[in-house]
Formats: sequence, structure tokens, C-alpha cells
Amino acid sequence: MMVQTLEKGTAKQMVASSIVYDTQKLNLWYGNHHALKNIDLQIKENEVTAIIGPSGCGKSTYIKTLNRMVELVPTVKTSGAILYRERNIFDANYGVEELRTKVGMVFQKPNPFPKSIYDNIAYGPRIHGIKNKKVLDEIVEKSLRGAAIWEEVKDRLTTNAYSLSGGQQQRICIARCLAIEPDVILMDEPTSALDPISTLKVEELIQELKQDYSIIIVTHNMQQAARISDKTAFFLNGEVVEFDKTDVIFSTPEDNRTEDYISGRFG
Amino acid sequence: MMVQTLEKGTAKQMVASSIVYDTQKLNLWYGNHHALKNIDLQIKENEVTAIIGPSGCGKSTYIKTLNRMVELVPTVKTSGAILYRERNIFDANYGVEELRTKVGMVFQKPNPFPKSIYDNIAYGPRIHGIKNKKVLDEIVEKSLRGAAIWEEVKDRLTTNAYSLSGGQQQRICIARCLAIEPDVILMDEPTSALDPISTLKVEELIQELKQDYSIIIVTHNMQQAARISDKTAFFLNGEVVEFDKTDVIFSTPEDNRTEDYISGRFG
Amino acid sequence: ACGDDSTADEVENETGTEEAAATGDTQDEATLEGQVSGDGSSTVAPIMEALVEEYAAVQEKVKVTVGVSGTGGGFEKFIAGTTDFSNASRPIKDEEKAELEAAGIDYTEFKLANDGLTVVVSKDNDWVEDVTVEDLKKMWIEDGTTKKWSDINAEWPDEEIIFYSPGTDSGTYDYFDEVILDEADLVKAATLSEDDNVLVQGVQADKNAIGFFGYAYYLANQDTLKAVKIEGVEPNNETIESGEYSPLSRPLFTYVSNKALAENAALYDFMEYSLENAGDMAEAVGYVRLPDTEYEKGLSTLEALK
Amino acid sequence: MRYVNHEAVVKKMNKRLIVNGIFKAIFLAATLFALLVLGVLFYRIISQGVGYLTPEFFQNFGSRVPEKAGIKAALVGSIWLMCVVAPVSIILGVGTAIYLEEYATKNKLNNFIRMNISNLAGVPSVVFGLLGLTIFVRALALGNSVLAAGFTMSLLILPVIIVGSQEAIRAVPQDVREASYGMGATKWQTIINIVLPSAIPGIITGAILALSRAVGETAPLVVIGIPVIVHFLPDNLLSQFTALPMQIYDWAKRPQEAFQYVSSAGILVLMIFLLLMNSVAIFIRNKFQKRY
Amino acid sequence: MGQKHSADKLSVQELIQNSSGKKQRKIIEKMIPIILLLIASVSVLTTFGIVGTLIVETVIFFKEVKIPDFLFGTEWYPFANTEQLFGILPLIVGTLKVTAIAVVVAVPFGIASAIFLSEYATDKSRRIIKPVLEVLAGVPTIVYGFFALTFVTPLLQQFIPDLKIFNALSPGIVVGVMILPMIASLSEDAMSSVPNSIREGALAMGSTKLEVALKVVLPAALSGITASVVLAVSRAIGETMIVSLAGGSTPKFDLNITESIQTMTAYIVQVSSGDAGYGTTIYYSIYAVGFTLFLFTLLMNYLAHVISKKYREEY
Ligand SMILES: Nc1ncnc2c1ncn2[C@@H]1O[C@H](COP(=O)(O)OP(=O)(O)OP(=O)(O)O)[C@@H](O)[C@H]1O
Ligand SMILES: Nc1ncnc2c1ncn2[C@@H]1O[C@H](COP(=O)(O)OP(=O)(O)OP(=O)(O)O)[C@@H](O)[C@H]1O
Ligand SMILES: [Mg+2]
Ligand SMILES: [Mg+2]
Ligand SMILES: O=P([O-])([O-])[O-]
Repeated sequence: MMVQTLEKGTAKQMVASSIVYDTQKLNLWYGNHHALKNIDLQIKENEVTAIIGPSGCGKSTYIKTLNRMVELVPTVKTSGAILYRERNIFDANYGVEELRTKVGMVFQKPNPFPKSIYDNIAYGPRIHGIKNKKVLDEIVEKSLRGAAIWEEVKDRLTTNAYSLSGGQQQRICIARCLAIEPDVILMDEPTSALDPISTLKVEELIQELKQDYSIIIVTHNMQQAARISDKTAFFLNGEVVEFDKTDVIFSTPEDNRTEDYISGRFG
Repeated sequence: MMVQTLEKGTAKQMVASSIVYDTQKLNLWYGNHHALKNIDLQIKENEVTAIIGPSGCGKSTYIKTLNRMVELVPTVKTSGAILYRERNIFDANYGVEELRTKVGMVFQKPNPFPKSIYDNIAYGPRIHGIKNKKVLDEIVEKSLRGAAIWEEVKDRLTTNAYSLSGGQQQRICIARCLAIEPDVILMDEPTSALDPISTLKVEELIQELKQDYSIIIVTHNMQQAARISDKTAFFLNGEVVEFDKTDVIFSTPEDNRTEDYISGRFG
Repeated sequence: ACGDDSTADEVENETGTEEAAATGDTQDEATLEGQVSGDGSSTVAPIMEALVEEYAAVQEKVKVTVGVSGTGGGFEKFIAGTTDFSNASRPIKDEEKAELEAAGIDYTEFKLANDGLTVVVSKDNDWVEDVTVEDLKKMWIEDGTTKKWSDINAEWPDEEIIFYSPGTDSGTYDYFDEVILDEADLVKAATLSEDDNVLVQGVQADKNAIGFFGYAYYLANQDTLKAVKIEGVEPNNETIESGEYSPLSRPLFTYVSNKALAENAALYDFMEYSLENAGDMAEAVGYVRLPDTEYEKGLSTLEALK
Repeated sequence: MRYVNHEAVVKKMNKRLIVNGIFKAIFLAATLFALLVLGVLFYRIISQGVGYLTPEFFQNFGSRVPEKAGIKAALVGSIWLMCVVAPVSIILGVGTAIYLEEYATKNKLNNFIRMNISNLAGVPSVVFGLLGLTIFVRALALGNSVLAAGFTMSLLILPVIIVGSQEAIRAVPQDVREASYGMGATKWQTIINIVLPSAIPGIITGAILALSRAVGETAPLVVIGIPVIVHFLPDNLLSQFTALPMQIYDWAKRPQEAFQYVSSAGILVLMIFLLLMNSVAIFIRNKFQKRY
Repeated sequence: MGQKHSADKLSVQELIQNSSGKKQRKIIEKMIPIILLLIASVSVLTTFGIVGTLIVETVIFFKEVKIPDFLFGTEWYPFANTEQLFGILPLIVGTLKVTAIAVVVAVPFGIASAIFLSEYATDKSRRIIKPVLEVLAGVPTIVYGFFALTFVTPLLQQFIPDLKIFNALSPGIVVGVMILPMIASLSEDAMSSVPNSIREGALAMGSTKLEVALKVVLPAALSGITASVVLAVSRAIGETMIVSLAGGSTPKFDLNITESIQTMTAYIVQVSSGDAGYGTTIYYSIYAVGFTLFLFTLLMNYLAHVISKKYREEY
């Protein structure tokens, strides 16, 4: 993990190459409601970045801004910039589809398509124009293996994804995301709808995935953040209160509010 | 409070007169689900009896059995007996409507009728044959006073009850119940949908009401049970684990499970 | 209706053999294709319906549609150029001629059959047998009063007369209006319908009702309707053909576009078939056939237009 | 002081319960009235019509002789009519529904479209007939053709299909849409690949119910002047034709009693036609029950 | 390992980059909303078409007939030779007679069925009865018309010997049967949406089911029920085939229900099947009548909309 050994404040050029997302003075409003306030956050390659904070603090809003899904809400307005690989995603000529092919997303509730397992995984490649059956077969297998669910489903690829358990469904969603080999994977409380055993499997999976992908994960489960992430951002009321290495945040936070939150005093 | 000074195990004849509800070996099934198991419970006049227990233990089921509202669920089967004033309410010729005119009920969510405040209160007397406008006026005033809400609504008796706040609505429901001058009032978590201030008002009201009525109240709030009740029954898994004076239950319970529950170890 | 049925059967047999003959020897006739459309009189409609039905068995690929909009309604469409021929239960009016001329449509008139316009009452009506033209006028001309049977004849019941009449678009109406009412207004209380079946149903169900329509409809419903004699003369084949049943007997026509005849072989074929069979069909559906010479005259006129 | 005399209440209780019982019986009877009417209606139609329901009935064209009258032209005509109405109304209806549910923002134009659809749903069918007569038959000179009647009927059932499709589309959960967008799919790809496949059972069910209304509608056909003396089958969309309800209407008006039976037989064919369509709808509804 | 993976990564993303049809997709994406908007505008055009044709032809009609004569005339006598009379009141009265009879049949039966279904019926009987009501609602009106003419009228004649073969009573009753399912099912929806907690509140005071139904649920669902009745009335006003077959064609300005009448819809059908040719006053009159009919139903639908929106239940 060469990247992690880099120290804070290293010369800008060097850092730039390993920075995936650079959020600069991001503000976001839902109509009049100011949901994100002056966010500055740099997310690095091949790390797991956890976002924690009490309900309503803007975690989901932030992560959905990273792939511009938040714009599905018609009243949304933003200011500031998010540089993804050094290009501002709010640029008029930056296509959201292009962005989203590079940035995968996994949601809170498993949301496979009401299609067969195979078609779920092949969906992404297909819409992006890959039609070759052999290539698709390979992608499907590779993605399912990558999501650690190949063995469980390989004999029933044609059954409907909804016939699987919740935990399996969530791994299908992760596999679906892997199928277009994204650069970054965003996860919004990916285990909150799962039972403890499935949660464990997904957590293990995330640990493996970070070797190849940059992962940003929202979680309300502090133990989870502590277990799996390299960096942690603590959000409160739409602001980033503290952002640092996870062990720092959980052992010696700088801000009182962080400490209060982590010790369960509110939220 | 003469009744309360009576000791346990006094001669049967004496007790009988002051016993409102005598539940004997009551069992209840929802289809195959055995929801109440061999309940034996004696509820006395002019006391507040609280029923506590973890979610799903059968509290609501029991209280709804006391006025046979539980029979609205078509799959319900019962065995055993509930003597109300020495008559078995399950007797074939005991009309539920008759029972329910003597046993009022207040529900978890305020459920006033979508009518004016006046008509809400007058509803009961009217269906029971009271038509005289003057008598109705008096009943309405008395009941609203009884529910400690007269002052708040006396100038707008013709407005719709839904224009009131939740706490006011709940007191309207209590007033509605008082209007038919019941013998017993059943309350199923009457404050769980209310804010703290409204809760306080309703609790005070219950304290006053017990001078004239026998009250059975289901609550998930142990402090509330401790504050307002004379006796407490602890339900677990459809059984009565312990039934005793409230101070005994909260200070020196006999059963470990009661203690565990009260000290917050589960539920 | 029984006798009537047997005639229908006869016709059916005849055409059956004809059909065999047609398919047997003249190939070109059998393979004719095309569309023919007509509209017009509801009085003529039963003949047309029968002709179309039988013709469909001979020339399966020719599509003949015949609307039933009444004589006037039919002429409207004919003038608008949407139909090839138009059936009429009265001769074409001068206005209609003028409009056709203005539209540049040349046409030829063919007689198809004779019809006795029949005044009918319900079988349950046991008082009316015979009326005079004067009586009819008294009944049918609007004069602002409510008409009772007793107003016409003191012996008749003191009941309101219920009137059923063909609609104003129909030639039957025009004809009745002209020869009986002298173009005065028909009673407003009358139920008017372009659909003679509606009239039959109305009259048969009410013993105080009176109505009038084509002889064929009467024949088809003899069991529930009673024809009223006019000045002592009963409508039947003889009295109608001879003209003795007067003033209510009249010829039925069809008007065909000359241009369409020349251009549309299917139309020509259908018209030829119609003139050849109109007599039989007319009888089959309850009208009175013309003398054979009339049909031959018609056919030779047609030939000339090919 | 007591106002409520519980003794008296108990005494009156019996009477109130009896009244309740009587009214329950009345309500039940009222409900059964509808069933009774349906029963009588079916009984009469079946008992009158079944005798005429011979193979020849399906092979013959209309006839002036009741025994020879058949429903071929009308049945085939109705099928032709459906071949126009189904694609036209479904394309227009589903297209509109997609627009309103997926694309339309809350502006005046779109609100106007929404309001307009709900109003259109209440316009009597005979008025649609006037529209068809003026626009399709006359102005566009389509005549009494399958196409003219088909367009008229399509517009008539359009609001029903739109509303049904909107409901079906709305029932597709937002989160699968988001999943698709999250993969970089465009809006249209998401609609075509995710939304529509999920909504289609609902759309089809609604559409079939709407189409079965179009099969039975008579008034617009009468107004646009569909003929009944038709002894051929349509062979293209501009052919003249007749349809089941027109044929039934014609028979029902005929005075000879036998035609009432023919009419009943026609009604039976129409009802069987509708029954088949509805069975398909129910089959689809049950088969593709939502999975999420 | 990292290297190998990144090589793999390139493969799919590269395939995506190289895949054809990107431009095409962009164009489609731009075109689709426009196409869909065009499709959606068909329904608007339909309304314009309806209103437009009705108005244009009605205006021509009013060149020949004075508006007050049309609106207030009590005689509808378009087929006269000498003086045609176009007073629409008789047609409106005919329509209202049928509608009133239909309402008298459908409202009590419909609401009673709704009460039974929502307050008394078990789940099982509801599952049987509701589809039957749906079937009743799906019966084509031509079938109802036939039923009115051949069954209901003769049946009524047994009791009312004076009843004419065409009358207002029989089609009125049958139109009532036709709109009954609509009232029943919409009212049932309105009543079922009254929360159970309110019902329980009333039952817990010793109410009988009847009292709950009539004194609590019915008033609470009143706006929904009223809206359903108004919609049903609108349907009855626009109903065509039943009245054409069984109502007759004699417009009369009176209140008799045993004799032949004519409704607005039946007049349109009468003239259309007679096909008064282009250009005659009679031809234009069907548009004037159609326009009147359209206004009537529009008003009803608007009323239903207002009722269900404005007096929305509070619970
Ligand atoms: N579509 C929306 N329209 C308006 N306001 C919204 C919308 N979505 C979220 N908000 C508001 O924005 C704020 C942040 O919401 P967000 O969903 O990002 O919170 P969160 O941190 O993800 O909370 P949770 O842990 O509950 O998921 C909240 O106050 C919320 O009410
Ligand atoms: N209508 C019903 N049909 C079947 N089972 C039911 C029904 N209502 C309740 N139950 C079951 O009966 C048991 C007791 O339910 P009850 O509502 O009495 O619990 P409770 O103690 O009131 O819980 P809570 O505190 O959540 O209100 C539960 O297991 C519940 O699932
Ligand atoms: Mg969130
Ligand atoms: Mg409970
Ligand atoms: O339809 P008519 O024969 O009366 O014109």
C-alpha cells in the first residue's frame, strides 16, 4: 500500500496523481435547505474512505453528489467544484453517464434489477455497447467472483435475482457494479439492511476490493467504519467536522464533537 | 382509597365486590399463534393497573380482549373466561356492545371521529339514545372538563377535532370515552404518540380519573407505569410473569425476568 | 310470414344454381374484384340487402356496401360523390338534380320494384279497418291539438293516438307528406325514425298506435300488424301493381353514377345482377315486381352505359 | 351526577342490534341485486342466443333471414378494429405516460396536459363519435374505414390507458432506476431496459381492459356511420367494415322475433370475446406479479 | 497484482470507450423527450379537436337558429317542413329523466353495496363480489340496451300496463344498473380509506356496526361518495346506446316517464344513423346538442374534481 505511506502535505504534484476526488468548497441546497456547507475533502486512490455522522447530516447527499445522482432531485443546486481525476464533474460538457461509468455505486437497500442474475451483471456492459456473448460471459463470471458470490450462484445464473437472500442480493449489486470495472465505488450504508452474517461477508469483500478500487462508504455503524476504513470523515449538519486517518479519528479526535459522537453521546 | 388498603387473600366474598375483571385461564390464538397463555389476573375497582412488557408480549392483545375488540381479527380463538362484574364476557348471550358501553377504550394513536369536537363527545350518548340537546350539552361540558380540555376548546366546539394538536386529540378521545360514563377505561399506550408535554397532561389526567374509574393502561414506558399505576402486571411472551403492587414490582420483584426487564437488560 | 319464407327459399335455390353456372362457365366473371358503395332509402334497403347477400355468393371479391340513410340522406352522399349509387323511394327532386349537375355527376335512374306505402295499426287494435284520405289528414296534420281516436270517428275509443312515422330524410315521409298531407306539417307528437324496424316495434306494442311505412315491412310483420284499408282498398300485390291501391303505391328507384358505371366493372356487374334479380328479390322481401319489360328496358339502358 | 343510564342502554341494546341485523340484510340484498341482474342478463342472453351459436353463425355474413344470419363480417371487423386501436392507443398512451412520469417537470404545460387527460376521460363516447366523424371521416377523408373508426376508438380509450400506464410506471421503485443511472445508463436506456419491463404487466393489463371497452363501444361507430350490410371482409385499413356492436345493434332493432335470438347470439360472441381478453389480462397480472 | 488488475480494468473500460453508438445514444437521448412530448400532446389535441369541431359547427348552427330559441325553446321539432323548432329543453329534460331514474336506482343500491363491502363483508365474500361488480361495469352498453328493450320493458309492462314500448323508465333503470358498480366501487374505496382506528374508536363505545357505518364512516367518506355519485351522473348523462334502443325518439317537455322520450345522446344517434347530409340545419344541430352534452359532462367532472379535492378528508 504505497499510497498510504505518503504523508500529508507532500508536494502537490506527487499527491495529485493519487487523488481521485478533490472536493472544493462544495455547497448544496435542496430548494432552500442548505444540506452541504463548504465541503473540502480529498479522497485518495485505493483507500477505503468512511463517512460517518448522525442522521440527516448530509452523508448520503455528499456521496450522491460524487456521481451526480443527487441531481435526480429537481430542486438541487450546487456551488463549488468536485474534481474527479482533475476534471470538474460539474463542467457543462462533462457527461454524467461518462462519470457514472467510472464511478460505481452500491445502495443501502439491495436493488438488483428484476431480471436474471446474469442479466443483472451484464446490464452495465450491455448498455455501454458490449454485445459479444463470450465477452459478456467472461465479465459476468469475473464480476461475480470479484463479489465473492460466484460459487453460490454459478448454477442458477438465469434465475431472477430477487430469489436470492438480502445479503446475496447486495453482493449481486456489488458484482453488477464491478462489471463495468469502475475506478471508484461509492457505497451508501451497504450493510444496513443486512443481517449480521451477510454484513460480515460484505465487509470482507470490501476489504478485498480496496486493492483494486477506491472505495467511499457511508455508514452509521461506527465499529464498521473502524474495522474497514483507512480514512474517516465525520459529518455534522452538512459540514465536515474532521477528516483523518481512521485510527486517529477513533483514538484521538481533534474536535470535541467528533469525540462526543464517537463515544455515543449523541446521534 | 379504601380498596387499596385491602390485603391480598382477604375472604373471597369481600374481594368479589371490588373486583372488576377476573381473568381465568385465558388463552388466545391468532390462527396458530398462541398469543396469550393461561392468563390469571384480577383487576380491582378504582385502581390504575399498568401492563408492561417487551414488544409483542401480548399487552395489546390482552387489553383488547377485555372489551372483546380483539375479535375484530377474524382468526382469533379464545379459551378460559373473563368475568366482568362476575359475568363471563365470552357468554353467548353477553352482547359485545353492552360490554363496550361499560368499558371505554383509549387507543395508542388519537383517533377522534372526523367530526366537530362537540359531535365527537356527543357521539356515544347519542347512539345510546340520549337526544335531549340540553342533556347533551351538559354531558359534553362535563366530559371535556373531566378530560381537562374544556378550557382549551370551549370556544370552538364546532370545529373539526382534527384541527387540534395530537395531545389535545388524545384528550378529546378520553373525553369521548368519559361521555358514556364507563365503569372501566382501557388505555393502550395512550401517550406513545404524544410529545412530552402532552404526555404529562394525560398522565395527570389519568391520576385524576382513577378516583371515579377503574383504569387499565398498557405502556412501554416503565417510568410512566411507576409514576401512575397502583398495580403492575409484567407480561412476557404471552404470559403474566408477575403481578403485584407497582412499588413492589419496581423495587423488589420476585421474578428474575421482571428484574431484568425493569433494569433495561432486554426489551 | 310463412308464405313469405317459402319464397325466400325459392330464391335461394335459384341463385344457388345460378352461382354454380356462373362459376362453371364464365371464369372472368367469377374473378371480378372491386368496391361498390351505395346508400339511400330504407324502403329499398330490404331489396338491396337481399341483392347484396346473394351477389356476395356469386362475386366473392366484390365488396358491396349499402348504407341505409334514407332517400334524402342517400342523395346527400351521392351528391358529395362518396357513393356510386343511391336508392330512392321517390323520384329525384329538382333541387337534388341541380346539385348533382353542379357537382358534375351524371346519373341514370333505374326502377327496381313497386311499393305500397302501408298504413298500419297493431293487431290489438280492433276498431280501425278502413280509413279515408281525409281521415288520414285529420290524424296526421299538426294543428296544435292532442289527437284522439274519437276525434276522427266518434265510435272509436277516447284514447290518444300514438304516431309513428319514418324520418324526414326518408322518401317514404316525403311521399306521404306530399300525397296525403299536401306538404303540411306532420303531427309533432309522432315518433320519427329512419329505422323502419323501430316503427314496427312501436306500433305492434301499442294498440293506440298508428304508423306507416313500406309494404315490405308490413308483410314481414303481418302477424303483429294490421294493414288499414285506404278508401276500401287493401294493399296487396294486385292492387299495388294495378295502381288500384291509391294514392299510396309508388315505384322504388336506384340512381347510378354514369361515370362510375363506365369506370368500375364491379359496379356495372352488380347493377346488371340487380336488374336481373330485382323482381325476384322484391317479391321475396315483400314488394311487388315490375313487369318484365321494365327490367329489360333497364338492362338495355345499362348496357349502353358500359 | 349520572346522565347515562346504563340499565336503559342495555335494554335498548337488543333493539339496536335487531336494526343492525335488518340493515345488514338490506345491504346484502342490495349487493346481491347487482349479482342478480348480472345473473338474469347472462341467463337470458345464453338461453336465447346459444341455439344460434352454430359453426355457420361464424361462417356467414349478415342476412335478412335470421337462420342464415352470421357474424363473420362483424367478428373479423372487430378484430381488424383492434389491430388499429391496440397499437395506436398503446403507443400514444404509454408514450404519454412515460412523458408525464419520467420527463415532465411541474410546469404549466404539463399540468395542463394532466388536467386535460382527466377531463378527456369524462367525455361521453358519442362526442368522440362526433370528433371522429368530423376529423377522420370527413376532414381527413378516411371514410367509414377501419382506420377512421380505429383512430376514433383509440382516442376514446387513450385516457384510460394513460392513467393505467402511469400507475404501472409509478409502481416501479425508484431504487432500481437509481441503480441503473448509477451504472452510467442514460435516462432512455433506463426507461427501456428497467422501467418498462417492470411496468409492462401493469400496462398490458390496463390496456387490455381499455381495449375491451373499445370492443364493446357502439355509439361512436354509429355516429361515424359504420355500415351493417357488409358481405365481405376488410382487406386493408381503408376498407369499409362492420363491427360486433354495430351488428348487434342492427339485429336488436329488427322487429322479427327471431332476430332477438340472433342478437343474443351476437352478444354472446361479444361477451366471449371480452371474456377472453380479460382472461389474458388476469393471466398476465398473475403471471408477472411484481417481484420486488 | 495491482498491475495485472489495472490491465484487466482497462479491458472493459476500453471496450466501453471503443464501443460504437455513443453519438447515436446522445442523439436518441435528445430526441426522445421531444417525441414523447409530441405523443403526449395528442391528448391535448384531442381535446382541442373536440372543442374545436363542436364550436365551429355549433357556430354555424347558431347562424340559423337563435341562441335564446335554442336554450329556452320548449319544442324540439327539427324534422318539420314548415318551421323547424330547435328548443333543446325537451332533450335536456329527456336526459334528466333518465339520469334521475338512474340515480334513484344506483345511489341507494350502490351505496348500500359499498357499505356492505367495506363494513360487513368478510374478505372472502369481498373477493367474490368485487370482480362480479367489475364484470357488471364491463358489460357493453349495447348489451344493456338490448336487455332494457327486450327484458326490462316487457317486465315492467306487466306491472304498468300504460308503459309504452319506448319510455324513460326502463332505460333509466338499466342505466342505473350500469352506473351502480361505479358508485359502489368508488364509494367503497372512499369508505375503506377511512382508517380502521376510527372504526375501532366507535366500536369500542358500544356502537353497532350499523351505527359505525352510518354515523362515523359514511360522514367521514362523504366527499368521496359524493364525488363518485357526481361522476356516475356524468356517465348517465353521456350514456347513449341504452337510451337509443329503449328510450325512443320523441323529445317531450314534460315529466312523464312512461312514454317515449329522447335524450341528447339519442338524438345524435338518431340523426347520425339517418345521416342528415352535410350542410342541413339538422346536421349542425347534432353538434349544438353534442356541445351542450359536452358542457354538461364537463361541469359534472369538474364538480367531482372540486368535491374530492376541496373537501378532502382530514384524517
Ligand atoms: N430529496 C430531498 N429533498 C429535500 N431535502 C432532502 C432531500 N434528501 C435529503 N434532504 C435533506 O438533506 C439533509 C441531508 O440528508 P441526507 O439524506 O444526506 O442525510 P444522511 O446523513 O444520509 O442521513 P441518514 O443517515 O438518515 O441517511 C437532511 O436534512 C434531509 O432532510
Ligand atoms: N392481527 C394479528 N394477527 C396475527 N398475529 C397478531 C395479530 N396482532 C398481534 N399478533 C401477534 O400477537 C403477539 C402479541 O401482539 P400484541 O400486539 O398484543 O403485542 P404488544 O405486547 O402489544 O406489543 P407492542 O408493544 O409492540 O404493541 C405478537 O407476536 C403479534 O405478532
Ligand atoms: Mg443517508
Ligand atoms: Mg401493543
Ligand atoms: O328510407 P326511405 O325509403 O323512406 O327514404
